[in-house]
Amino acid sequence: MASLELQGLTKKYGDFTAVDHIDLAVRDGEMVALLGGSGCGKTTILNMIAGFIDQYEGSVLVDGKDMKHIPAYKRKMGVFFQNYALFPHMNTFDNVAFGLKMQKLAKSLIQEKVRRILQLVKLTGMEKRFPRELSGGQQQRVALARALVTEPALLLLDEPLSNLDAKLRVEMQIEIKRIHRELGLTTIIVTHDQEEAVSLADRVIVMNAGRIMQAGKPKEVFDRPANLFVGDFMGFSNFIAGQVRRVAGARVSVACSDRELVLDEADGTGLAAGDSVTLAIRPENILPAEKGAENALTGTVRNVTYKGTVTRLEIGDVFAETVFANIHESEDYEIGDAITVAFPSQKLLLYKKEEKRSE
Amino acid sequence: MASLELQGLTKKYGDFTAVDHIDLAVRDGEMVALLGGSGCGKTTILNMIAGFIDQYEGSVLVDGKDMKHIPAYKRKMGVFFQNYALFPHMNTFDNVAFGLKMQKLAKSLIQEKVRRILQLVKLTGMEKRFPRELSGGQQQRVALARALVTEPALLLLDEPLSNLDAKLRVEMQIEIKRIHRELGLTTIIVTHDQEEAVSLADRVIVMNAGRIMQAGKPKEVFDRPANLFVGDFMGFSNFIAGQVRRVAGARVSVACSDRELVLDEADGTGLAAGDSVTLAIRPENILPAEKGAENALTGTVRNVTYKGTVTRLEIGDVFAETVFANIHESEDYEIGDAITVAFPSQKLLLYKKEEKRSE
Amino acid sequence: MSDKRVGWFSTTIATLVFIFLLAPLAVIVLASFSPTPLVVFPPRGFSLQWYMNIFSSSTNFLSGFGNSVEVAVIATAIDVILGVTAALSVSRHPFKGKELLVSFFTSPMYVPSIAFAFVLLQIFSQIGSVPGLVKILLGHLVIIMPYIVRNTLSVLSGFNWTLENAAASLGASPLETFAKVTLPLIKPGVIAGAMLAFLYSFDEAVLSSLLSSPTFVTLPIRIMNYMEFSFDPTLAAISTVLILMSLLLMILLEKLTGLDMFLK
Amino acid sequence: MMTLTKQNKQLLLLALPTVLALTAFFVVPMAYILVDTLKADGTKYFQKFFTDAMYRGILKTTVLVSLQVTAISLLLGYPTAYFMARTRSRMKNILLIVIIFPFLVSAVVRSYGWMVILGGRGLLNQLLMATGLIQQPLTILNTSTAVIIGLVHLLIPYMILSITGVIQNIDPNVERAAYSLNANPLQTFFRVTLPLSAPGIISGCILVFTMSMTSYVTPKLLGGSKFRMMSTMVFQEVNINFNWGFASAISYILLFTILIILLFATYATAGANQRVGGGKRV
Amino acid sequence: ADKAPKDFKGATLVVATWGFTAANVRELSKNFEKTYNCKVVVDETSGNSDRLNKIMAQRKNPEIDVALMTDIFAAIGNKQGVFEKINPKVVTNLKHLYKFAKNGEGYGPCYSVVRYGIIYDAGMVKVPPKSYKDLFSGKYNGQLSLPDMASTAGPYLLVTLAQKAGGSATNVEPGFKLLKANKDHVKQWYLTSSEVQTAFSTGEISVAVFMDMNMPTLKKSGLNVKWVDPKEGDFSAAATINVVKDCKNPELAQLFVNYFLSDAVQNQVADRLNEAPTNKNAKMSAEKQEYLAYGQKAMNSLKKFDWNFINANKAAWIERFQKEVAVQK
Ligand SMILES: Nc1ncnc2c1ncn2[C@@H]1O[C@H](COP(=O)(O)OP(=O)(O)OP(=O)(O)O)[C@@H](O)[C@H]1O
Ligand SMILES: Nc1ncnc2c1ncn2[C@@H]1O[C@H](COP(=O)(O)OP(=O)(O)OP(=O)(O)O)[C@@H](O)[C@H]1O
Ligand SMILES: NCCCCNCCCN
Ligand SMILES: [Mg+2]
Ligand SMILES: [Mg+2]
Repeated sequence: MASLELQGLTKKYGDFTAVDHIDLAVRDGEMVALLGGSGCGKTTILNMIAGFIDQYEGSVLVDGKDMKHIPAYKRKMGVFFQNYALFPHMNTFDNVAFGLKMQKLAKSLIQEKVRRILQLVKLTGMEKRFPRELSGGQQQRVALARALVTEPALLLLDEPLSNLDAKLRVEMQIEIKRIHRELGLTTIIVTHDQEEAVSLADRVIVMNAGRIMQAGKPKEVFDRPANLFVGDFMGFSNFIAGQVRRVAGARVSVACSDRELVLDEADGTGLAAGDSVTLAIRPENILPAEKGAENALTGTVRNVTYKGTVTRLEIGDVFAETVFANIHESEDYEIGDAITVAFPSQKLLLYKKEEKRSE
Repeated sequence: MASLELQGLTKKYGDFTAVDHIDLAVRDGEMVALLGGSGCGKTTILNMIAGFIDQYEGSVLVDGKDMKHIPAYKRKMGVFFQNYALFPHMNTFDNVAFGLKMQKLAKSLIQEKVRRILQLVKLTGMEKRFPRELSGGQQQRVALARALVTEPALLLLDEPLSNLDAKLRVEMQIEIKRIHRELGLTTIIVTHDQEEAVSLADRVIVMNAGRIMQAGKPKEVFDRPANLFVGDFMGFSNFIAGQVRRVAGARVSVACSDRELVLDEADGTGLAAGDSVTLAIRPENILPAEKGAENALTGTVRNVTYKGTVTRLEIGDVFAETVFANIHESEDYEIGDAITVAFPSQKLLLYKKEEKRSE
Repeated sequence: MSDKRVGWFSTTIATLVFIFLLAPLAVIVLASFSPTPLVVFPPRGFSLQWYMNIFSSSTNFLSGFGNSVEVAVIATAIDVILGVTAALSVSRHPFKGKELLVSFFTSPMYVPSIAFAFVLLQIFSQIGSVPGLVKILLGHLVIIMPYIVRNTLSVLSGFNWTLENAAASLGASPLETFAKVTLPLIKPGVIAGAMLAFLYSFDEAVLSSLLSSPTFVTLPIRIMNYMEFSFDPTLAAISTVLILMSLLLMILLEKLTGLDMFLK
Repeated sequence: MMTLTKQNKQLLLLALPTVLALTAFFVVPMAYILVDTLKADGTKYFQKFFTDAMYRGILKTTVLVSLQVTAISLLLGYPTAYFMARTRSRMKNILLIVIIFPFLVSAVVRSYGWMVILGGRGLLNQLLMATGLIQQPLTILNTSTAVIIGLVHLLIPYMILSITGVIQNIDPNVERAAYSLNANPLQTFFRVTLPLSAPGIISGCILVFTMSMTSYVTPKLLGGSKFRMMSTMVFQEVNINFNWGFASAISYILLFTILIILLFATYATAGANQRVGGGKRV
Repeated sequence: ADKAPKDFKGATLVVATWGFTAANVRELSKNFEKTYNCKVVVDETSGNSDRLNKIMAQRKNPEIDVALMTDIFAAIGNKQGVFEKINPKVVTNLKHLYKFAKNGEGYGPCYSVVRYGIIYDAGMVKVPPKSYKDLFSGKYNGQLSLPDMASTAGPYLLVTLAQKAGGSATNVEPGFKLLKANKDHVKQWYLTSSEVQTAFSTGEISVAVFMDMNMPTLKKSGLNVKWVDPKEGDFSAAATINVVKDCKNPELAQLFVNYFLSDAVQNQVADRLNEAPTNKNAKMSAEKQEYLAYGQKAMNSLKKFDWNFINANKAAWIERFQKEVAVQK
């Protein structure tokens, strides 16, 4: 129903560049997740797409048409605002029905649609409440219902589920996904929840300081971050400095603090023995192992944090860097214990030295 | 520095009871996490503790003293508001410095304290920005800094990290934890993030519809939910109806849809063969297994969702109920595949039939 | 005056309204330079004689001006306190009888000044000798109250009361909360009300003329007296001077404070 | 509506000095004289007023003119206030001063300005005849039209200032939300902006209406002797006929008329005022 | 008169007058202050009615000692008992006044007088009116400005017209008929003199029944205005000087009245106040004589009215006037 293209989109506030030459094409019916640190420009991008900011550089094209002179109300985009922006003088029903009334739908149809969407966001019975009489999460769901109920061709959602508990959140994710699929709505969703991003979106965009760092399929971005910044952001909390020992096609071995790790499926192109590299691995990919297994190394437990489904261990004496491992086993670890963990060779990522990691 | 006790705390809005006879004692220096569905009354409880709601039943005691007639400003509680409540006419610095100025601290000291806390929440350089010039997450951090900087004996945090990305969120969690420990602040934190709750808090309170459903150590609540509601809320997404076959101390075997599961460490007291029960297990505790292993059953993959570190499988043909499993292996599953999964006997929880699960 | 943010409709109406507001004033400014005592349009020549008249001791405009400023400043200062506290007291929580109380605070507006002036005149006459300043001041205190209450109420209606909670949680006493949080945010309404009240008092003639004493006369009375007989452009000259003075004052204030005090 | 809570009562204490001041300096004197009037003349003058078609007609004229003045001030004042609240024009401060300019000019002098403009050979007629729009000069001065023009000029600043502050406080995202839901600027205005500015509108209308009801100088000077409003009659009884009793009676009739109309208006707009506010983020 | 004047050291005499005359009254009082070693404070309470209302309201605590006031208003005050009778033993200058200036009942006398007549703009009017009756000849329709019944001169005009049309001072019915018949021809019923001045200057009107004292202002503005003494005679509005009953300085007040009627002060009335003095000995410049009443003959031709009759009927006349003549538009 609608494709979207951003060309060199840029927004400056005085000297400060909030959004910096964003190029992005969103296919009709695609769901794109926008990820990025706080203040990296996500909301600003949505505001420009929706037509709320009129001074910017570059262009926003919908179905190939430049939106520059199309006012917001003619763009027919559904927007969920990060701060909800509920109409304070309208109750839940009227807030949600607003867009439908603008479409001049029949009263009975409006009532039916509102009833259904409120059921979906689990707010049945709250129709008469005003925003100030609702809890934070309830307000958020009213705003979500309001944005979804009109089934806009282009949907912009700015952290729509941030104030919901895990269970409700998953339920809402499923509903958003279902609506998206059934109606083929082109959707951009801003979220700080990576799991949400990868499970909802067809494509994930990771931003930093106004720029796109990586855009790709969820699995790609999640498993193969294009650079150290994205890796760090996507939860590769372990970064280990090393030097290439041997390159044999996709199999590379790297010396890290006088130990050696072997990588499978690494991109060996342009790598030579002696190159300085950084290896990255997720804490949840480090597994307890038997001594002598591939990439199994022994260290000392420095700290143990219970985190529900996993236990987070800080392990020293492996490399110069502390290793963080999220262990699933219910076995009890204690500080000072010796522990052997494996760094699965397919889970290790390799980055050449010059790439920077920090923001 | 401050202990807190709630006795029969109740808040009604007309006919609707938002908070329903809450009894809770928070020890000096304890950090308690308040968990519960959207609209269950968390914010309302904090508002009563802080002294913002003056019509309520029951009492709030701080260090044994009834707060009924103590106005909010004399209670010296640090509050983080779910909707931030930043002062729109003050820039970041002035927002954060407000509490310190009220304490009449020396100017240089105020500057130093603000500088340090802003560094901590990573907002150095934003001192002069007004709230409307900050992104959602930045606003949230200003509000957090404002609540923390005065080092109040009692700290009430209402979803302080909901708008931050995963990485920043963990960093902030660590800072909150550190400040809490170093200063021994008694803290109540509302969060919808279970991992946050269990990794931060000394105790977790799970609420529903204004009441406390379970209060206990994180591990307790997370691993041994007191009832089906808490289990469901804490992520035990699989509920399997069954009938007790045999009880042998802590070892119970249960028939579920013509298959049989064995439980270790179950509380067999009062159970007899033939009793109707419900078994619960987390998706992440269901593991791919060899046929013939204990509690290993074979079914068909119905749906596969990539969720980053795990892959969520919907498995049919095991019980009448669909089984959800979060599988860690990177192996690829496809819809229609046959799959054998084990239900580890120590990870299965058993609930007697009469307990209700839904809200 | 064009601004994309606003739209042509409001811009056009606003432009027309400003022309409408200024038109009679422009006439008055022009008239003040008329060479003849009765102004003819278009004026035949140019003269500053009426401006000299303002300062002549026989018209006594200067002392009247001083007295007017004195009354208006004191009355406005007291009423800002009384009016804002009154508005605050009824705004935060809804309660039965709120509208009634608001009507009470604004009731002096519902009575013609002459009627109230007369009532006061009779009362004061029974009390005995009360200084003119006090009589006029008390009268003005009452009649300008509604403007401050009304304007404060309307900004308070959109006030986010959570902010007061936030301030309280940070240890700000009610007074500090008011001074540092509430007041700065409702300032536009308070200033608007205070401005209207001040100007109302400054311009009030009916009540003042009945309550004035031989030794205390305000500018509007002097103007009225002057006008009773001669309608020469001296009054136009005074008006022009007042307009100019306020313009300078505002520009000065803006330069000094660096921000627009009314419109944030 | 809630019953008074403790906090509420404490807050109400804040109003005590105001209540006392108004009671002492306004209510008590007014009531005292009312009682005096009733004691001296009974309801004689009230009866006179209501049995005489001329006086009833004047009351009707007063109400009608005030309603027209209020409506025009609102229709012109609202867009102006909107402009003031939303423009980033550098002239904003100047415009603000312009709005309060008229107050610096005594109502009498201002009326003089209007006489020059609206007179039979006034500037307006000269302009219209020069442009050929009219052949015969229009009679505007000494008609209700002139009075309405003068009163709007006098009172529209109250409307503008009352509304501007309220519009400024509306969260811009709320209007954006309406746009995103396909509401055109007009719909957004009528369904979102306007209802949210209701407190300012109500306040402005009350100010303008009551001031118009009690106005004296403008109707006298621009309406001439064939145009009379309630205050004209009060002045006449006080200053020409020295009939204080009748003057009081007319004043109280005016006061009660205003109160009744306001009561009615308050009832009609109760919802609008209450719904607004609260629950919003910075 | 031979005795040395009494010393009133420390006394403050409050004299209430029109705002626009305040400066001149202050000026005129200088010698009085010197003579009696007292202070004269001038209270400028704009109109007659404001002054009278103030005095009536302050019966119990008079703030004012001496009040200057138009005759017809003073008559109300006399009737209401707020003024003291004049003591002829102190106010010896009474004897120099024209007869009409003395109050029959012994209340405050007139110290000056202004005439109402017809003023027209010769630039606009070809054939000037000669009498009040001429005003309604049809030639001046739409250009007329007449006093409203609620103004000081309104009832005078009514009575004058009534007498001309077959009525009398006590039968005003014919006057009302005449006004009613011509109501649509009158452009302006004025209440204050400034309205007339403005209307002249904007060309709204060209003929008015107006006061002589306004001539200089109109002339100075370049208007070619002319004065007509109507055939029916001029009617006058005289200014009286009154002592407030139970005032704080009764003795000094009487002395002030006497002082105000003295030749020395009366000689200055025409120049300072632009009104005609009522002391027979008073001199007047030729320039003033052009439009102010001067000399026995002029003074005798001034029409007299029965103020008490007018005052008793004024309210009813106003009401009738508003219902039948200046009908609400
Ligand atoms: N003024 C009010 N009138 C009626 N009901 C109210 C009012 N304020 C809150 N409620 C209701 O009280 C309940 C508790 O609200 P509260 O804000 O405490 O929830 P919460 O647990 O903080 O939820 P969330 O996680 O969504 O923020 C909600 O169901 C809400 O709808
Ligand atoms: N009016 C303004 N003036 C100056 N800087 C601004 C203004 N508005 C936004 N910014 C800055 O622009 C940057 C981008 O803001 P934006 O709201 O798009 O961030 P975001 O990616 O949505 O962040 P978050 O996840 O915290 O909501 C931020 O650093 C913010 O501080
Ligand atoms: N300067 C504004 C004049 C407004 C008119 N009067 C209202 C009467 C109040 N009692
Ligand atoms: Mg954002
Ligand atoms: Mg909440």
